[in-house]
Amino acid sequence: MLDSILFYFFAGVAVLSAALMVTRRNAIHSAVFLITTLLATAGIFLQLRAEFLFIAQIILYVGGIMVLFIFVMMLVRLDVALHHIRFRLQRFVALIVALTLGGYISVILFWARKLPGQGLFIQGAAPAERLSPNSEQLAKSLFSSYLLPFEIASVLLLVAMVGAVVMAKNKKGANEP
Amino acid sequence: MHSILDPIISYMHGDGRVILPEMFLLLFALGILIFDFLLEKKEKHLNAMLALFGVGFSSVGLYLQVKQYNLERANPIRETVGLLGFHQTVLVDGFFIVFASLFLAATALVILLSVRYLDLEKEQEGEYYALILLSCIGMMFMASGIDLIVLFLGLETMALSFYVMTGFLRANKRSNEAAMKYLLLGAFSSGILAYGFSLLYGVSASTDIRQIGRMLDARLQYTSAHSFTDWLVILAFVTVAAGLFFKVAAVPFHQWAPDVYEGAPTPITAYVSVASKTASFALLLRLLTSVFGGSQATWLYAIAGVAVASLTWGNLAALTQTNIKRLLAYSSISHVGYILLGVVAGNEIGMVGIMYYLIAYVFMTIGAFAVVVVMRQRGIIGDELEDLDGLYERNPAAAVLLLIFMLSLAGIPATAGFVGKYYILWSLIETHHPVLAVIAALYIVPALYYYLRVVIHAWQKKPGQVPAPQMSSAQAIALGAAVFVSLAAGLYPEPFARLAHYAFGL
Amino acid sequence: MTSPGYFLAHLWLIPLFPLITAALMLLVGRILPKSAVSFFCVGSVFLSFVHAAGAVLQLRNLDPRVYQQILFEWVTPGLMPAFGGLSPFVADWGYLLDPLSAVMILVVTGVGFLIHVYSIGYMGHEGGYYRFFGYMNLFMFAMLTLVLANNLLLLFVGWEGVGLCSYLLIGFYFLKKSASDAGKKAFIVNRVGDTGFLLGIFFIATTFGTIRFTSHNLPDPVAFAGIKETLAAMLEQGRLAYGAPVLTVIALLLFFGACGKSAQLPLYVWLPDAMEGPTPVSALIHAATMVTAGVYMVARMNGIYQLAPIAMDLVAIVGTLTAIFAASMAVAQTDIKRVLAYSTISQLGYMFLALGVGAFSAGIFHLMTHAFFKALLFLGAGSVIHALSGEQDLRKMGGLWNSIPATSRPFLIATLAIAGIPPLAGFFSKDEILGQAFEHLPYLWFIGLLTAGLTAFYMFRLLFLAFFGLSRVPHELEEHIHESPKSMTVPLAILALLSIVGGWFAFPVLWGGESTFANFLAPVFRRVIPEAAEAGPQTALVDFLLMLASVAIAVFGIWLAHLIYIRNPQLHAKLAASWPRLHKLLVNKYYVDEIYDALFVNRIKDLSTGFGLFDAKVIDGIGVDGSAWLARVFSSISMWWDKWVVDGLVNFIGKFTQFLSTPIRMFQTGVFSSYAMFILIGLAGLLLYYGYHMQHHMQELMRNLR
Amino acid sequence: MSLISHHLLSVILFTPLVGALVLIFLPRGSQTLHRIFGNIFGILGFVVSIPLVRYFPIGYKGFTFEESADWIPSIGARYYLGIDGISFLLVMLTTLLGMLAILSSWAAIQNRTKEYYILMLLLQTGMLGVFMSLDFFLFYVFWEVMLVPMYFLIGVWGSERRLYAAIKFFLYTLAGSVLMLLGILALYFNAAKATGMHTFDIPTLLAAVQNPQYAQYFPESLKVWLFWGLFFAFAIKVPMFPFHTWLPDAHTEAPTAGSVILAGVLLKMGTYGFIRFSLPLLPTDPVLRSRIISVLIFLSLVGIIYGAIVCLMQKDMKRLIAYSSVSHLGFCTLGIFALTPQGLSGSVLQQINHGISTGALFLIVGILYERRHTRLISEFGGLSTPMPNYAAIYLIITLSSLGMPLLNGFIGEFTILQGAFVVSKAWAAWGTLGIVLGAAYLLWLYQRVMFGPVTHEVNKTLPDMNLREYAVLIPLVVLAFWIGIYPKPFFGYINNPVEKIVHQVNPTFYQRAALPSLVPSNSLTSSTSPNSASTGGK
Amino acid sequence: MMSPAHYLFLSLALFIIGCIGVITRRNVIIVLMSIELILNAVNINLVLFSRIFGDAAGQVFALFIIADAAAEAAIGLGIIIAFFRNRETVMADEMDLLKW
Repeated sequence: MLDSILFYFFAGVAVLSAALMVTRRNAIHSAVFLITTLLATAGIFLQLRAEFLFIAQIILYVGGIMVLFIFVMMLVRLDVALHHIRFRLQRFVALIVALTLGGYISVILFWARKLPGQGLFIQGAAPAERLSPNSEQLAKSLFSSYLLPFEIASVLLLVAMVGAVVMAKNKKGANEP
Repeated sequence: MHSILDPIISYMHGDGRVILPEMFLLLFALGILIFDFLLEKKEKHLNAMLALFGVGFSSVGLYLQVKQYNLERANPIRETVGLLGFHQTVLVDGFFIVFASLFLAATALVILLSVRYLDLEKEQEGEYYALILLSCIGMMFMASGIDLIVLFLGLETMALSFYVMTGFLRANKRSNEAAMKYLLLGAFSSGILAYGFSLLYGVSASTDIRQIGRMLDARLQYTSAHSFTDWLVILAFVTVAAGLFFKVAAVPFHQWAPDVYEGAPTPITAYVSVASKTASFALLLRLLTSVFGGSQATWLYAIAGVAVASLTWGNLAALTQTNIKRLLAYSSISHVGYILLGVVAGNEIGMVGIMYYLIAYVFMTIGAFAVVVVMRQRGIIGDELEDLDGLYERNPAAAVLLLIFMLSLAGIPATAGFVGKYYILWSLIETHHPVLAVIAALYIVPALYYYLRVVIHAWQKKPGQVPAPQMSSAQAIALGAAVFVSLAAGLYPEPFARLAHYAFGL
Repeated sequence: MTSPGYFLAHLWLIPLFPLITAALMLLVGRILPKSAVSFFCVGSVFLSFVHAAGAVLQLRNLDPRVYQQILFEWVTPGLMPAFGGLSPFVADWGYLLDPLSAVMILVVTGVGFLIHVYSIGYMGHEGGYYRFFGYMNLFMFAMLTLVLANNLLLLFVGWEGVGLCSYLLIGFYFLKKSASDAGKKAFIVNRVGDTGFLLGIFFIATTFGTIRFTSHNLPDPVAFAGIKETLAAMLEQGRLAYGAPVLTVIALLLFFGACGKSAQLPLYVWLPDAMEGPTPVSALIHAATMVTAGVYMVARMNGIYQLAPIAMDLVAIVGTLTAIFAASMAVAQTDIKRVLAYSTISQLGYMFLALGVGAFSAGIFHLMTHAFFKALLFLGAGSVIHALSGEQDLRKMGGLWNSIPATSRPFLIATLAIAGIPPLAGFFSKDEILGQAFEHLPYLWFIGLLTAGLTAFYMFRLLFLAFFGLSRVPHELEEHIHESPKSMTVPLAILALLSIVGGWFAFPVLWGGESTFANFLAPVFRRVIPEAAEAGPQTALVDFLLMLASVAIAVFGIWLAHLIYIRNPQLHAKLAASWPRLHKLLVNKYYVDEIYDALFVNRIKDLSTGFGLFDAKVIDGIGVDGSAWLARVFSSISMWWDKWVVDGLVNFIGKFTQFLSTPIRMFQTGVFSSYAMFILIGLAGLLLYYGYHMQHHMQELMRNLR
Repeated sequence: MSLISHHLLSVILFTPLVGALVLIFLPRGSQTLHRIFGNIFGILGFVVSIPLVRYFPIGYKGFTFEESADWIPSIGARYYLGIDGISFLLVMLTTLLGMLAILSSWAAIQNRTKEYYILMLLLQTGMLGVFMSLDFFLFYVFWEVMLVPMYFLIGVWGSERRLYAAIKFFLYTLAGSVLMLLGILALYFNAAKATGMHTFDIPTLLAAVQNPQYAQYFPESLKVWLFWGLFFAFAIKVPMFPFHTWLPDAHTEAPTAGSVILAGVLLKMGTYGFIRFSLPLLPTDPVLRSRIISVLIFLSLVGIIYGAIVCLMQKDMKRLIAYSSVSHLGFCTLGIFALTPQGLSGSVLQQINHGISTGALFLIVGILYERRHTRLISEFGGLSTPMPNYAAIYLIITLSSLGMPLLNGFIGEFTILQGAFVVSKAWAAWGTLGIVLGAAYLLWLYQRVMFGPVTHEVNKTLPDMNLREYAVLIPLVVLAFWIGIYPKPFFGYINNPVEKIVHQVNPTFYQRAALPSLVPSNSLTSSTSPNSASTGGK
Repeated sequence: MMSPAHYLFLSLALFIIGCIGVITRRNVIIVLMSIELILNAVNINLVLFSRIFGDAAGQVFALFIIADAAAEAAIGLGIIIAFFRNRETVMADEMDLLKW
């Protein structure tokens, strides 16, 4: 019961703020609603007993990524572009396409429920109490089975770092204030 | 005797051996990033040297892997799939080896092409070469990974590097715009792909693609026996396919390609069109063969549809292009159509054909772009068809090379492109897809038309008042290598055919 | 086998002499002096004549009088199905001398020699002297090949060869457009006939398995089968019978070919125009020899014709109709050579009438006599023209009887001969034809008789207009009227002699003659099947009456001509005025040329234009308007349709797809969100398709499971 | 020496290529040097083919001078050369015309001489390869490779609309050949299924198709598809009626030598392909076969007549000759698809003839073009006066082209029509109509160009032919006479291979021979013996 | 916990909303954020499955996806800055130099 209340709460917040995020005109507002969504998702993670991810989501996403976003928004003076949002035909079409797709996938998922195990491989989830401590399990997995991805991720982040530096660097002489 | 090297040596005999080439690349990438600080502005091209060394060492590493793999293959007692490592998340087999050699070759060629180009663009920086090497690492993991996570991270490493490299000419609006579009669309498609991966994990409880494949087969058996439609798997397939089709630029997921090709620095255009596409095909093939192999009959026509659409769209759109890079972008879309037709055939010859086609495609496309790179001079971008006018008078060697690459791209015999198409058509005939074969064959004709447009500009138009493009020696080497393979794989295809067979352990 | 003698053994030399000189003339003739040209060319023809005469003499010693000589195998393209299974198709290069070809080579070389001699004088002042003689000798070669050929294909070589020489010689004055037009017309009309001939050859080849006339004198008659023998064998086995359709078809096709060459209805139109050529050419080619090739060919194939009664009748009818038709046209012509040309056509019609009624030897006999007197007429006309410095219009002649006696006397003889006045050559041959016609098809005889009267009329009209009455020659020419040189008048004299005595080879039996000529030719024209009830020999009385009738009508014709053109010179104008339509019709030659132009020539030209447009517009599309598509206009739908409909394959690929590529470009808007939308649409599409397909797949699997 | 004699075909094949390579290294500037070297290798290309004449066994049915080496073992493609009587003649025609074409362009080509000669020589190699290959893959490679130099010859050295013509030529022919590629693949694949061996070996493949043992692998429907698959490539190359429109453009715009090669050799590749590949693929089922044959014959006949009629309206000499090629090649295909020994023999001979006559016609027009730089008929007239020798040679070639006996064209046309006649009288009848029209347009052309008074002042001083032009044309004239007068040696080369083909393709033709003759042999003998009563004794 | 379908629908909803954001928003920063939303949806899936299977792989994957999202954001924002510097805009429909 509590589960379902929690779920519906988090899910409701997540979906609602996501919807607001994509519809708000003001980019800062959007960012705030995204943060709300991410926090709600973190709640879902917690409910799914992924404590480590819950923390990671809050720290990394909300604390790191979103700050970056807002920082950039400040930098690029979004207010100039705020005014002329027109609802054009293309957007209308786009919306229809997306919603159709969503509806279609929903139907698919709905039908998938008829499958044994709701279309998933294993019937019920393991009871919560039998789960080992999440962080430990994650760490074990991360440093044994998924050691290589871990290493690749470091390369990925290196790329991101180098890339961000390259991109943000002012070209010498070109646009020097 | 114990020495400090012992752990390294033992590592190299264990997990280390399966990522040897990647390790070298990473080392040199880091080396470049550090070394870059030490260099004067005029010496920045030494970074390229270093990067080439990296590729060289990586090749040596690859060669060591080849030797080990061959040894294991030759072992009569134990059936082997290849060199496994890291808890069976990477697999070094013929498939990887051939793809990795293609990546390395493409990387080396692109580095060679870049030096003078970056000089002209005044963007000679170490990060560029580092990113090239890093993206190559990503590609290699896309070919060697047999774990969804490895594959995804490899893909992202490659993709992120490409976003940056596309926008490397920061002062250039086109470059900015291309990078922006590439990034947004790429990230979007990665999201879709990730969604698909998550579903794959969901339906099989594993991230090992071999395990996933087995699971899907079991599910297929089960669902067909009970006449269910396995919608989750379908959804997973569709999202994964959409993500990958985006990366290979198949219609209707292709639209980033022309814009990015046009906006990116030309060597990077070559790299994107060649390496990124090849790597994505490596991934696609891995997934389609080992994950979705069992349900081939169900997705066959979907892929065929995409392939035909790519052929049609690519060829038709290319007809009216006036920008060579855009033209080649559309042409590369049509090439994707051909390669996907090989996937449709899906038999041994089809696979060999894809491999051969990719080998040919890498070299002829890089060659074609290399000519465009050569056209870049101070004050002239050189990527419009008019810029080619009278190339034959201005630089006959470049014109001849351009001709050869264009013919090869069109698939005229005695060039590599023909043999590639030949294999694809063969596989289609063999798997009884005559209609597809006819479509594929007939599209050679409009394709030739637009390739000829390029040739006409270079050979049959009068030159304007533009200086003769000069080839740097690095570019000459790159062009030489490209033309060598484009011709050799057409005149004496045997070694290349062997290579293509080798990729599939044949 | 005993040696057949020098001349027979060297039969192949007969056509070779003129060939050599022809080649010599055409290669190096330009640098030779005229005397050398005359020497070589006339000499070679003379040599041929000598050899021909020798060969004929030696032939008389053979029994049977057939000599065949195969030089080499010529066309050997492999097997074909024919009589008795497969047989190799072989055309030899071989010569056959039998009585028929003997007559022909004598006529050809004899008359040919005389005309060559005449040409020395006639062409003496013309440019291209060497060329003229080269062509003439080439013609001699071709004509001799034609008559000596031992098979149909080689005959066809000669056939085409004479056609070519005719083309070249008609167009000898190539600066005149009418001349080159006439040459072309002759060649093409002949070609039309040749289609029939060629098809006839094919029929013969596939029916008999051979195109050789006879296997006489050949080592292995089975391997070297001949038409004659095979035909006999097939008759014997009952595989062919009298009136067999295939034989009729062959006969008709060959006759169609003959119509072309021998200027019969409906293909005679080229011959009058052919008079554009130099007069000796008209004499040699268009009177004496070439035009009779058709007669020769039909006679040569008499074995088949005898078995094809329908074809025979048709030959006779066409011949007769041509005879009267051409004669009627000759009445109104004012060009001296054209009158003679129509007369030639008419006389050829007689020959075909003879062939058609089965009187082959009569036909050949008329061929021979006609060669004499018609050559004479032409040469005489040439002499007149020479005398008048090129004037050919009868209305501008007259009163030349005494000014050029060496021409006018022989001309009179020839005119009498052609009119059929005994005892000149024409009388005997024509009388024999009419006699035979009366026996077989009396109504044709009647037409033939009318024609004889017409012939006498128009020939004497010609004679009167040219040589008698008041001179209408323009004054500036009058002074220049001169007799021709000896080289021209001597041949005239010889031919005049021949025109008189030529007929005596076949003195009518009635007159106690022996019909030497017919007997000589008899082995060639032997009946293939003995006629069941041979009509009893005509009574002498009938023969006599017939003879009388033809003489009478000839005399009547002469009288009429005299009445109209001498006694009452104004009469013909009145006559013309009282029947204006008829006159106009005749003057305009029944408008046949115009009708042909309207029916065929112009239609083919229209077709050509139409096809050209079809190529350009339909198959090839708007290649002409290539710049339009280069401009890449965003065309309206109608334009698009136009292009599409009229566009062919290449331009379809080139342009239509290029057009298609334009809307494609509309999708490449450069706007990011539309790209992203495309990704979603693609995703949805894949999903839709896949789901749909999967469902079917499942159903199928289930069906299979059950 | 023995090395050369064993690899004679390779030597012939690669001599031009070597020439091209040598030319690459010549300096760009000196045109005379290019011309000299180009001509040396052009002549050399012909000279090395002369030993073939000496050593080729006349009447040999199968392939000889075979050479074989592994090329792409993984797909079974080999470097496999060999010629039979048919390809022997075509090879000789190619080397001869190649030499003459190169010789003819001495003065005509003034720019980019080096590239010109390189491309001519490359083209030569490509064409020879097509006729020599006994490996389908190799064949296809040569078939397509040759398009490239031809494209440039038209596109760079052609006249005003060269680009259009060149692209049209390339695309048109490519469209056909890609379908052929599919046909080849299907054949290859099914033969591999049947024999268990992947090979492109042409004799093996074609034998497999016809082997009744493998009938299940080659059902009739497949043969039909294969046939049509290959058909387009050849039909476009020939070109047969609705596929002919590239030809007038290409011929007209190409430089003289290009037109000569196009008409003389390239078109023959189509007919050669028909003979070598299409015929064995004909289905054996009589209904299917007759359906195919009737379509092809119909197209051939339409081509004959259509081509001839269109000629009549042409204003451009080269265009006219180009259309005449459509007509003449119609005869060739008519002969081929009559499926009789005569038809085929005639067709092969007519291919040679057409190469000689039409090649010569293009050379002749080229001579005028070189002097006046126009090809419009109306620009000429009365040229017999300033150029008598030219007129003579032109006349001979015209006559040869319109089928005058004692010249080559007649022998071919006659034989073809005879062969067609055996099958259907109507075919031959329509074919003869083409002969009439042929005379019409060729003579009309000749008349308009050569006869009459000289209408244009410029034409009055046109020089007659020079020595080089004689050297180019005389061999063709001699050949025209030779084939016309003594074609037996040519038939000697052709007949037996043709017989072999007909045996394979149309065995019913020979079954007629196997039937007991309706005529007792003795009756024939007796009735025709010289001693029989009917004809009298000897 | 709830039935898996609930979570799947939740993730789907976020995914679709993300997609809508990508295709309808002109502001590239918001587009980038929408993409983050999509990745977030993926994470819900992964964590869900990980929970069901009692297996850490899904969570590991999710972790890497967060890392990837961070990397993408970093580079994306870098490119946005570079773009803005040249063009003074971050509107997607003003990226129209490259078309056709």
